[in-house]
Amino acid sequence: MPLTREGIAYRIAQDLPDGSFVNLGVGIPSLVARFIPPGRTILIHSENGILGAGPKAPPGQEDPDLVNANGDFVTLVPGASLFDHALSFSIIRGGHLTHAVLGALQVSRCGDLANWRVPGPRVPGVGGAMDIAVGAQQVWVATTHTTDSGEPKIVDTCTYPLTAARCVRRIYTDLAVLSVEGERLLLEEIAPGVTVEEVVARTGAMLTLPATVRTMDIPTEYAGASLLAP
Amino acid sequence: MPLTREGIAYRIAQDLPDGSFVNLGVGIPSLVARFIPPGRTILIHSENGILGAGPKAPPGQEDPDLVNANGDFVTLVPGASLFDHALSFSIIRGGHLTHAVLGALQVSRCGDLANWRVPGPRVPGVGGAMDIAVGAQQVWVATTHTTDSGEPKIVDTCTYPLTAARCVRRIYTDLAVLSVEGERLLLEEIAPGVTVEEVVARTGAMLTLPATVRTMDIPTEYAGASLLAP
Amino acid sequence: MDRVVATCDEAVADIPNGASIMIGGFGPPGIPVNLVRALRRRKLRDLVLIYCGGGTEEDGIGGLIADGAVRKLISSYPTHPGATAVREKYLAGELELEVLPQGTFVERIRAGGAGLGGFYTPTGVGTELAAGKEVRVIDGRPYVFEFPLRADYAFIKAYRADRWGNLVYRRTMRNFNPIMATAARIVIAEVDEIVPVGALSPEEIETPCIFVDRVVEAPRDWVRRAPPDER
Amino acid sequence: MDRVVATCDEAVADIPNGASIMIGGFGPPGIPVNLVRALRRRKLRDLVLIYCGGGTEEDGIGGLIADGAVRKLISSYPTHPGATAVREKYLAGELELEVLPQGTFVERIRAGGAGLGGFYTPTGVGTELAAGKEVRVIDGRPYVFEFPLRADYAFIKAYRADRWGNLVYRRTMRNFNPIMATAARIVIAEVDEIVPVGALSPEEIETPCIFVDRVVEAPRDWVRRAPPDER
Repeated sequence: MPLTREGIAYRIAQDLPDGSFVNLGVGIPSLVARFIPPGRTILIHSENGILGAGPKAPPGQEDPDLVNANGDFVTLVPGASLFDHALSFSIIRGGHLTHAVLGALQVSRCGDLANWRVPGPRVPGVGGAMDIAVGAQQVWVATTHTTDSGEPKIVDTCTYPLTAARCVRRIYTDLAVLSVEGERLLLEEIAPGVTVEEVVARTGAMLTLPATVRTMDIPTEYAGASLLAP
Repeated sequence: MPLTREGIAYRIAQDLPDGSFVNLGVGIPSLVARFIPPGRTILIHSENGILGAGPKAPPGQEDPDLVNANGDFVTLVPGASLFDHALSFSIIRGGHLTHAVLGALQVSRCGDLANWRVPGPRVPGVGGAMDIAVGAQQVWVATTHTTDSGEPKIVDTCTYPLTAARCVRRIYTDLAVLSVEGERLLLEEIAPGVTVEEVVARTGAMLTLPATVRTMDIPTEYAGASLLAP
Repeated sequence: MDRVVATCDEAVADIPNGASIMIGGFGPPGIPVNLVRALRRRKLRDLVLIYCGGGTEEDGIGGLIADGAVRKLISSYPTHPGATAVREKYLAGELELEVLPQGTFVERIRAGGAGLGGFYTPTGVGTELAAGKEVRVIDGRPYVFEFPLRADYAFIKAYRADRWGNLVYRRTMRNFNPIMATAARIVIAEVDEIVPVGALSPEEIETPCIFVDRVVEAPRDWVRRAPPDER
Repeated sequence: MDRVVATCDEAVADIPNGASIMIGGFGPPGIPVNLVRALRRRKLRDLVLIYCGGGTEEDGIGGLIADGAVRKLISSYPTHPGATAVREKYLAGELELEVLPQGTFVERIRAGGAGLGGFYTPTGVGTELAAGKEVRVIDGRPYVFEFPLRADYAFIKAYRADRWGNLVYRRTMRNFNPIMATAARIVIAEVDEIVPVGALSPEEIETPCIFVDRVVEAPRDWVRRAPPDER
């Protein structure tokens, strides 16, 4: 069974070590914070000047001056700090974030990322994506394995405009966990009930298969969220 | 009568307009703050992160964490702010200081300044002088007209290592006030009892003389300090 | 040294057609909406706005663009929900757009305020946002050269000011505001509360008064309602 | 996430010969003297120090230089009273010295911490400190190119820290400390007081804990004596 969006977020959260400093992009990445295992201290960075962003504020208790980069009214954890955009991007570009989890339109075999723009007559807008992609110590992608119409998002070469070249280290999808090692894309894990053949068939780039591919250790449900698609 | 060191500082203080933001170098410049006319609000900047430095702390009331760039234990005026060296030099280099008053080893006719180093086998050390010289909106020099041995400090071309080229706008000495206008050095004012001929004789660069040279309006004494040499 | 101006209209009265204007804020926090509204009442033309987002009808920046007052927008993320005016004007060919990575956007403004001639950033290398820009390999890594960015005016939103223009922000209001305050010829701050000189602690002041030319008090409703110890 | 280390000796125990070390402080304020003294006890060789002044016997930095532990000093003003060790070692040819304008010194460190490849500054053009450096005319004005500066370690002095390493400074203690904290592989902070996580307000934290690897409590005598509301 493929993972739900929450399942992908859950799977990623298991891999963030205690003491991580993490930036989470919009979409699936923004769900990761919910699934951080109890006992781990992980500080969430937000581009607009937060280290230690907490969960969304309960309705009626929003602070009008406290949003995260996605525009959500959030809270702060004890030990949080606030700063301006210049310091925030010194943190990002200077290699101080241990991890960033980003969405993707396409990821290439060697870790090129396209996640900011589809071609065509549209208004371009990049936000912090390019800085985060070049700056974080580890860039992980959280994405569905294919588009809604079944096109592979993991490709040999990106056809969409690049965010940054060779920046992605791991890819977490509804079907698999993959890691980029130089020119090779390793299939590390597959979702429960999914076969290697299925993953290969839905991937647009050559995969390298280790001797054994692990099956993800993931519960069906966690804290009220379904992690596996029915 | 030539001006004393305090006299030079007094004369400069009269020319700082209300609302100025000023950096004062070591030596004579550091005395300027004492002579700011009552009723003018002038904020003193210090390289190490102060805007609004006040007088030296009274003995026994020094705050060990509060010094100015000269290493003096100072006080803060109401409305003062504190910041790090990066912002402090953004203020300096970014053209935000209205005035800087600096000492000089030599100043050239066209405003080149040498004030950080004499040639020879010595340890070089520049501090903030070069940043201030290129950054302040107006750089004024406070200096004796000649060295202790009578050598002119105002010269056609500096022979000492430069701090910055063409940065000085006015020169205040014990004998005169001069202003740099392009390639010309204008004699604006002379000290009481000093003649134009004396100033010309002690200056190592060609002076341009206006139709009339004003005599400085300066008291003999002010707030307990002698402003004119006996 | 008193920088206080009575109204936002007065504070923006001298802005000419064609002026370049930085506007702080990200999300709602830190957007000087009352200054923007006063600017909109001026019915100017050919403005160049330097603003991280695209503006909405609500914050007034979208309204300025919809009015046709803006010739060019220098921005990072003008594509958020509500940025309809940008989309319409841009796709109609009536708005010039310069899009920058967000770190480059703020760093160019910082360089402008700090008197630097430009800098090299690793961000954007090999992307269409670096097209036509100089690339230089430094210590084995490629970087894009970026120029400093300055403006005629900056609109800043802060929480508290003293009458000299020392500024304090709360929560995520800072964002671009302290940086833009360093990089414009005339800096205008809209604040919730003006306090006496000396009432702000020297350590808490984030924008020293040397950067600020005009201060207007325009308290937001919720600030007006909430006593200071509950904010 | 707990960054607290029991002693300064423990905090500097892994520094190898030849390490590059940034040391904050200007005047006495903000110099991490207890870390420097612990470093001196290590009796290392070939260190590269990045410190704005020249050091004195009292602050320990001059002592390190006098001991012959330092191969190179990158500095701005190593000529203040008391900097006798620098003078002796430099004139004897036993100390390499790189002198930078103070704004360039701090901006190179900032660039290192901010991931930039370098920047152009107007400071130093036409002087001997720009000798051999690239000069580029930008918008009609000449600028000198400067590279970023990073180090293996940074020694930071702050006033208060929480156990995660969030730092607060008082008065003129900041100087180079918040900037150096961004630009070294291992950042060690010496503080007067460690408080619980959550005790510092998010707005007052000047150095977020992401930059700090180790925190040691080494209160100064006057801080120990004075109750908090009298400091």
